[in-house]
Amino acid sequence: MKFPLLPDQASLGAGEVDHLMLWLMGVTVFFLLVTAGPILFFCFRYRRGNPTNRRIRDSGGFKLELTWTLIPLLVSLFLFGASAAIYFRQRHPPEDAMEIHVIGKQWMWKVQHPQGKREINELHLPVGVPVKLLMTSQDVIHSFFIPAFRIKQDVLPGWLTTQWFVPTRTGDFHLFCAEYCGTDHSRMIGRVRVMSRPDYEQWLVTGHQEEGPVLVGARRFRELGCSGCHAGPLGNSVVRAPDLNGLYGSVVPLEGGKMVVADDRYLRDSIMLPNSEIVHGYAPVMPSYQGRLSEEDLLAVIAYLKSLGKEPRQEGAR
Amino acid sequence: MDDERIGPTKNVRETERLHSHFVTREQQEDAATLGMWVFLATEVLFFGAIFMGYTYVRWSYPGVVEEASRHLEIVLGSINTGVLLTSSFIMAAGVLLAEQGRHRAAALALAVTALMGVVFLVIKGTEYSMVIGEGYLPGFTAQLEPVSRPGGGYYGALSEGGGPVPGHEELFFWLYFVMTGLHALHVAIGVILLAGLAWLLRKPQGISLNTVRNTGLYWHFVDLVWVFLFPLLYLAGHRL
Amino acid sequence: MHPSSPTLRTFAKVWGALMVLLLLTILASQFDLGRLSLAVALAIAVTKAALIVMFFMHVRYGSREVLVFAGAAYLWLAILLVGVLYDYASRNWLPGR
Amino acid sequence: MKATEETPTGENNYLTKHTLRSWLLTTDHKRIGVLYLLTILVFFVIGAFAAALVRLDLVTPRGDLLSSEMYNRMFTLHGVIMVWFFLIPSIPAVMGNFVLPLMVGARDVAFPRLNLLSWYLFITGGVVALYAILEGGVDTGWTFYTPYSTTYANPQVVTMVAGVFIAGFSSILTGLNLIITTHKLRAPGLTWFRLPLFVWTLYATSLILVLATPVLAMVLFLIAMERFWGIGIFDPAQGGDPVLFQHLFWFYSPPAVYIMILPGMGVVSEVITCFARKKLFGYPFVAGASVAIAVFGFLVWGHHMFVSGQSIYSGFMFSILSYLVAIPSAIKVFNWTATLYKGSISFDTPMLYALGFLGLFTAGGLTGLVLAATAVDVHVTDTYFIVAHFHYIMVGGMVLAFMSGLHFWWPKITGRMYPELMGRLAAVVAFIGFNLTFFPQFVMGYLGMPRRYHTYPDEFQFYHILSTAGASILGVGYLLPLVYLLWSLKRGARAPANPWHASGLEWTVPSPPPTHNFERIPDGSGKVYDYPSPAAPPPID
Ligand code: HEA
Ligand code: HEA
Ligand code: HEC
Ligand code: CUA
Ligand SMILES: [Cu+2]
Repeated sequence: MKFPLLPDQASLGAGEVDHLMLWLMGVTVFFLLVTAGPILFFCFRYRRGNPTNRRIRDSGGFKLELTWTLIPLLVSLFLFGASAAIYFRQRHPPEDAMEIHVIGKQWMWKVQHPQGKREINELHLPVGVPVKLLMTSQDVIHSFFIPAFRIKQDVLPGWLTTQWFVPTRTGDFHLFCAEYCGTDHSRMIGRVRVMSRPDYEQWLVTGHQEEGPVLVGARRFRELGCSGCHAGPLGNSVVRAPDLNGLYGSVVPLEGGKMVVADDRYLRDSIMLPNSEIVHGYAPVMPSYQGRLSEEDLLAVIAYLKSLGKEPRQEGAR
Repeated sequence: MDDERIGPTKNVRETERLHSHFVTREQQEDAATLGMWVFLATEVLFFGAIFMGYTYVRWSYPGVVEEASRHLEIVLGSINTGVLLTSSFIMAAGVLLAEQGRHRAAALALAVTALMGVVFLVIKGTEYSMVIGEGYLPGFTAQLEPVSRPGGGYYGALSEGGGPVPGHEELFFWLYFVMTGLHALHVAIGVILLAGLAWLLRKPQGISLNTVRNTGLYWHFVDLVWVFLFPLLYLAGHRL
Repeated sequence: MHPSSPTLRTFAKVWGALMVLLLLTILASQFDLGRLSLAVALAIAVTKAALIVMFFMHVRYGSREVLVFAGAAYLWLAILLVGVLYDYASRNWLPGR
Repeated sequence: MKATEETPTGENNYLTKHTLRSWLLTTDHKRIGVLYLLTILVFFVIGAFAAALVRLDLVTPRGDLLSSEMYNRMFTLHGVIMVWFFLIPSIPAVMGNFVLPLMVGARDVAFPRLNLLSWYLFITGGVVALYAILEGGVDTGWTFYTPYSTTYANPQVVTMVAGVFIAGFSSILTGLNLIITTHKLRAPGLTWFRLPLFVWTLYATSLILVLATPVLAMVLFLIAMERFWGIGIFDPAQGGDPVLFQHLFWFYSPPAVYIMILPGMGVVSEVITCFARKKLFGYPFVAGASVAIAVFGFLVWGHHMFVSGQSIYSGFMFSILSYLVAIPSAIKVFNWTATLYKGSISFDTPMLYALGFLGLFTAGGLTGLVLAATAVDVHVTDTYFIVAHFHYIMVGGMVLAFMSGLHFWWPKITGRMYPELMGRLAAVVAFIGFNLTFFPQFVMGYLGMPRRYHTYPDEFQFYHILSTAGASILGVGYLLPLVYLLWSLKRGARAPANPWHASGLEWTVPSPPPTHNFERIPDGSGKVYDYPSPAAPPPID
């Protein structure tokens, strides 16, 4: 029977987390020693019947109190700072990360790669490439957890959440669903297979081929009538709707004075809940697409919107 | 000095029964009053949680709330606010009268307060039926039994099932019904309490003064909740 | 028992003030003051509430303990509202959550 | 606080009347305490039975004992029962009810009838919750996360939620009673800073009970509304927000976990001072820390939501606040340690449990610091690391404190002594079994073993087997007291009024206390923890 002590370390961030964990363990052991040590010693030394000096000098109680308030306080602040810095990095994907779509449903993970390749309960990754997961759920809350990468993020219905990592080692690792989601929660597991880059390219072109999400998104954009209003700067549309070119990542002024960054969440909400954030200077006439767009299509449309302005505009969008 | 406080416990004087575990009447009354306040503190947080729900909806869909709010019966709502505020005044007066020993006048004040509570409830009921009549009772187009939604996911299933159109006005109307409904329940309880007290107060020593006071506190609290409900629900969107 | 006791006249004045405030809030709500609308509505509601608590509920005449418990309830409510709103407000601060 | 003339036991104590009616209609705080004791023990047995099934099932990676549905219902049952029907009422409703009025020199709690009502609500809530099990069981976990609980789980969720809702009101009433009793019924001369620490911690606990439980009540109510009518406030499909549910639930729950530790801290303060024969070191600091924990406990809820989709800035805020709430706990631990210094320490059963509490609470609390570190929590959240963290505090801390208090006040409650040797043996067995059960869970949690998993990859089996082995030892550690305490009811030696030579007003009355506690309301102006200098030898029995 195996009894591993530490999990595999297979991503860029994993080392950092383990390092912090080491510090935390140090603090834990240290404080356990400074409490348990004296307790055991006093219990022995001052056990009843043991003749020993018990006379107490009236010594500085207040100073003592101050010491054991301040030291933990400082230690705490240090731990907070160290962890917050890592947390911040964990939550901010680099701009150039490869984007993989993940949809959770009871009880499986559906994955689509940018080139269109799909898989279920498996995640093939090229080693050394920053990867960002764009995730949503079709039913309840799940959580995408790869212990070897030390990452986890809840996946919510009606939300887009993201997480990112850079795999550093080839091999097979566990993929777990970490948020309780019903009967087969414990079977919503899978395998992460990190491969060398050539192997990954090879794997992408084997088996069943599909269109990439950007292409699908472009088609949906037309079919759903988005292009009727959002016709681009040169378009000749009846309704005045904002130009979506280069929208992703820009700062959008909203009606009411708020400014928001057009991130994944913003794009999603703009389509599903157009009423919640109105772009300044436009009428709230955009219909909600809730109920008309499946999770997959939604992710595809968003992928398409993000491609606008990055690449030369696709003809299909017209 | 201590001996005065420790006196024999069976010595029950006047109308108010001194329970055996209290030493003085004042102690007993203070305990009851403070108890009432602590209870009201729990009520604040009970309602507070649903005010949080309201805050979420207003924060996320300000336009929706404004729009939906226009469909409530602002006139009835305003009248009801007046009724409740006035009843609170009469209640306060009733307590004052009871303190001065004018038990009949106090009984009358309490009865009027209860009556105004009833008026409030009647108006509320009218308002409900009007709002429902206009078709704003949400949800009943939706399924009562939760169904699992195979395959389609959240968005897919909704369009197929032909369920409610998600414009989020629903959220507002739900909040309206749940918040005012819970409030109305509190009013109803208050009415019953007040009516009972008014009845007992007919007799000079029918009920202890402190009970009247504490019931008054409860009534004012119910009023207080409404003071916030009214502008948040009814006045969110009535603009010229 | 208590230092100063309320009188019917004070209560009547308070009632008058409440009625005025009620009219005021209805009136104010009819104008679009932008984001100020909510602030005004809430300010008036808080004033009304304060009048009721202080006078009708005798907090002005009562003990400090009562004031503490009444205050605590609202403080705790504020903690809840602020904590959650902080989350909602800060979600858009930077791309990605 | 000199002992009043000791009236002979036997004739006229609170246990004298035997009719069922006299128990079911009692308003005596002592009897209600005993009623609570009996009921929470029943619930503990049910919760422990579920734990035993969970542990046995996890021996094999495939989960051969139970089906997945069954497993999920079992851990939900275990969590719900243990939290709301055992641990929360454990010390406050049993010992709080029994001891607190005695400690403050009162004849009863402020509102005895409400107190009885609270017990009936508790029973009703419990029966409703158990009915939910019979009806088919609930499998949401004790956290009832939406939209699973509102849309996908089976309809018994509503029944279960109703049970917890009702029990919540019983908690509120208990809290209210204890607060008012402490404010208004203290004996003359008994100022706040002369109160035993147990009273302080119960006061802090009650504050939380009263201010946090109503939020839970409303959340549960909204779940039911969502179930019945789909009001949608937590449902993203209708524009609601599932994370709002988490905010509201956790607004209640972290304060609630302090409900589940503060009373334990109080018991331990009483026991340590008594068996070290010293006054508590840094009394005002420990008292203040109790209230600080209660207040700060309300500011940390987001630390359960670091990966939930909450904004990272919220994450930062809740992380630092979680660190701040640890400081008062640290103050307490250090003051207890300092209390032992130059004491005259004896190792009776309550003291053994209290020492166990010190170690295990500290260990569990320190792992809480690991969880408060956002970056690490991302990895360990929803794994067995969490399970280990909270069992260290709740079982290693609070349950041991409960046992400590139970043994400490057993003579007062029943008028009988328990067999000391058996007591010490059980304490040691429980300590060993406990560590064997839950320490391996830390390791497997960091390895990535997710919680609420019915089946798991083979590499975790070794740790699961260790844990189950530990649980059987721990089980023995619980069964032993059950047996010898029952035995002592009939056969135990008669207890004197103050078997431990402890200070405190509750020891000035006979064991078991007379119905009205005090002949005359005692004088409370004596010093708290007024033990004779530890340098002097203790009085002999
Ligand atoms: C009685 C119950 C109890 C108590 C007292 C605590 C106390 C603490 N808890 Fe725990 N906790 C739970 C019960 C409890 N917890 C439960 C049930 C869950 C899981 C819920 C679920 O998901 O089902 C949980 C989960 C939980 C999480 C979320 C994990 C996750 O799901 O991702 C976090 C994160 O911050 C946390 C932190 C803390 C901290 C910082 C303390 C602190 O208060 C601890 C303070 C104590 C000490 C620190 C030890 C003594 C101090 C010293 C010896 C001095 C040294 C100190 C310093 C350097 C500061 N707890
Ligand atoms: C509040 C108090 C409390 C208490 C006292 C306990 C006590 C115990 N708990 Fe519990 N536990 C929780 C609160 C508590 N727990 C909560 C809140 C959860 C989260 C639920 C959720 O996820 O929703 C949880 C979850 C939980 C899990 C995780 C389940 C999962 O995530 O899949 C496990 C697994 O080991 C566990 C084990 C135990 C054990 C072994 C004990 C032991 O202390 C019990 C010891 C008793 C016995 C073992 C029974 C008596 C003995 C016998 C009958 C002898 C024979 C026994 C054997 C052969 C094993 N608990
Ligand atoms: C009836 C016309 C109409 C249609 C059809 C329409 N939109 Fe819009 N859209 C608008 C208007 C007007 C706005 C600006 C007001 C607002 O924010 O709601 C807008 C705003 C947006 C924004 C935010 C733009 C910014 O600058 O911040 C996005 C993204 C968007 N739409 C995407 C889509 C997509 C994707 C579709 C199709 C699935 C779609 N729209 C269909 C009219 C439309
Ligand atoms: Cu999906 Cu758990
Ligand atoms: Cu917590």
